[in-house]
Amino acid sequence: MSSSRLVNLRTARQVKPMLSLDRAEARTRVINLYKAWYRQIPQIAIDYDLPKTQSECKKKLKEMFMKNKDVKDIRIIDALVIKGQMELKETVQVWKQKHGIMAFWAPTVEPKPKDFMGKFLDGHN
Amino acid sequence: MASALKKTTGLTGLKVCRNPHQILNILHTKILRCLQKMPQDAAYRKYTEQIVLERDAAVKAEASVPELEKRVGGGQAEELIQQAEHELMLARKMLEWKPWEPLVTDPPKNQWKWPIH
Amino acid sequence: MAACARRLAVSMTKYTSNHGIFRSMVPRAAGVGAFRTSSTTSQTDLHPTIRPVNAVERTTVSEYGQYVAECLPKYVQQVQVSAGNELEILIAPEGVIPVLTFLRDHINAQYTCITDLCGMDVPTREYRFEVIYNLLSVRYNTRIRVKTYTDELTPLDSACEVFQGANWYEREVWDMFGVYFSNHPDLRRILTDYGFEGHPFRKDFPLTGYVECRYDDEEKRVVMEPVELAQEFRKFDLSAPWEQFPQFRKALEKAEVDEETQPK
Amino acid sequence: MALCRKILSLGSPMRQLVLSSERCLSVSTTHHIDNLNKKQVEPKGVEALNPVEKNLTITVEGLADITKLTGVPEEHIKPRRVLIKKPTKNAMQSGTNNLHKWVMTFDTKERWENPLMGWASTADPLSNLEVEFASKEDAIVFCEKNGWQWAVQEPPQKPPRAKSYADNFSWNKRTRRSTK
Repeated sequence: MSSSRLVNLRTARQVKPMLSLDRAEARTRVINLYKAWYRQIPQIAIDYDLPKTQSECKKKLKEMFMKNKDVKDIRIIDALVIKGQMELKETVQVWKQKHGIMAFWAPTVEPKPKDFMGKFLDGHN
Repeated sequence: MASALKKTTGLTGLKVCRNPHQILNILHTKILRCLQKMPQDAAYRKYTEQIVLERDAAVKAEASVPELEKRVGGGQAEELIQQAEHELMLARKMLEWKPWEPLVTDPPKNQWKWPIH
Repeated sequence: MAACARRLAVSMTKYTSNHGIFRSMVPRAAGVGAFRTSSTTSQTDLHPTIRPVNAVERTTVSEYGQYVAECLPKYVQQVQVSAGNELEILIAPEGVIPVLTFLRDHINAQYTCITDLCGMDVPTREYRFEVIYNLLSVRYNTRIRVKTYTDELTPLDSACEVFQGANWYEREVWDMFGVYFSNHPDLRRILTDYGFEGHPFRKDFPLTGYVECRYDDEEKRVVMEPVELAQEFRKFDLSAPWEQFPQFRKALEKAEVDEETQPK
Repeated sequence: MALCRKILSLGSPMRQLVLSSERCLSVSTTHHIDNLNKKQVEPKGVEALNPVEKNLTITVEGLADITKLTGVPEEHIKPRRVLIKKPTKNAMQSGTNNLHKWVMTFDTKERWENPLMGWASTADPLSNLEVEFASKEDAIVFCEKNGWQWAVQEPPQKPPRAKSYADNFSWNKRTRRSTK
């Protein structure tokens, strides 16, 4: 019964859009958001007194966007844009604090060792 | 007499109305005119017409405001005006929404089932 | 008193009695008193802990539900009475604005106050979130509950244009469940911290969350790290093996007023 | 860029002043894209179009993969495996009303002994998570869209055991006990 549900969910279907009606529009939104973030970077760096250079910030920005480069569904792109927009507003209005911005870099989080020897020395598997 | 002496409705933001009969009459006519555009068998039209006609009859029959308020039983005359205004706005929106049409979406299976199993 | 209650009951059987159905329900203190006395005398003390069902109120409420369903057959999917006397209107997601506007503006409804708006997550359903609107009619001293459904990606119309008070409630639902409300004037987080990711009231969100904060001496600021529990939570199976409310289940089955919205 | 560098080099009161004017500017730039409902394709000059109001629909294909939206960190999506099963019955004479559902649990991850107190520590927030479903298919759909690998464990099917009181006295059924 519901395995047909899975099949139904895989086939093409009509849904309510979140914001954009086609991929081109969704793409425009993404690019606009990227530009808005990009323009704000100098200001953010001053506001939060970030110990990062602007090129590092820009690199991080690009990285954050490229994380989602494989998203195809228009609605998911829109949802991500909405969340990114909200985050931008929080950042620009200085509602966030410094640690909220620095969390993007997470300097204190040590990457988990991947090879056998590293894991062995780390004491965890 | 009583209405002439009325200083306040006792409700914030609601001013005393000097000629409620006249205003109510206009509003009721407008509502009825709006309802005319709906299909005959629409339940919303039927019920609203009934309510409005009743109120309209009360407005025509009772010359004094307290009597009118007592007969309609929907609060003070000013509140009756407010209600009629809201109803008018609603009726106009209803023309756009056409809620008398058949159900727009059926719920998915088990959508309203509770508990889930 | 009892006679008064009976007379009220009779007048309630018609939708459009003199002043609309809800007029007869709670207009005077005497009427309310009559309800109470009749219900307590009719109830024997066999099950003192079970809340007595007020039959008169119940019929009134379900009839009013039918009235709403009749007026808005396009949007109302189902009408049910829960917990004895609480009216619930289950609507299609397209009908949020029309139904709420109808309930606010119609003379026989006048639910002018939104007491609450909340969400509910049931992951097993196709549309996993329920959004629930609780309304209060000050004029008739009655309450009504409107429910609709959505999922993570389907936007729901914001009720802000109908009820200003829905603004923060919708932000809360957005924040806690991740339901997106389109046309909301100011949709942003309200309870979680800035930079927080995820929606904590979802059933698949862990109790601990995914990150923890601490002050780092070297960085001289707060840092966020993946959560690490010095002592893992114990796993309790809190589900009761016995059926708790068989009465409730039976009542629900009986109470469901399946609305035939159109003659087929 | 140049402006910023200049600001940084200024003395502190001056910097405050410039910053405050800059603040207005920056907010207005966000405001520019604040209204998401506006259609953002510039050249056509299309006026604001609200798809939700116009009841428009779009076509999507494939299962919506919401992993990017849920806020679940990556280390808890790809490598995690989910077991979908029915709860086990309590071996005592308990009721069975809690067995009609399917639950989803995550695979066990590493635990270690806390060096100070000897507690069982873990870095897995999902170890205690259980989500209930009405059917296993629903659970599968849920896992699919959340990007978790899943496995279903069917409840064991025990053949019904024929029981008869008379068998206790049968001469060929091996039910007689001689050790009384």
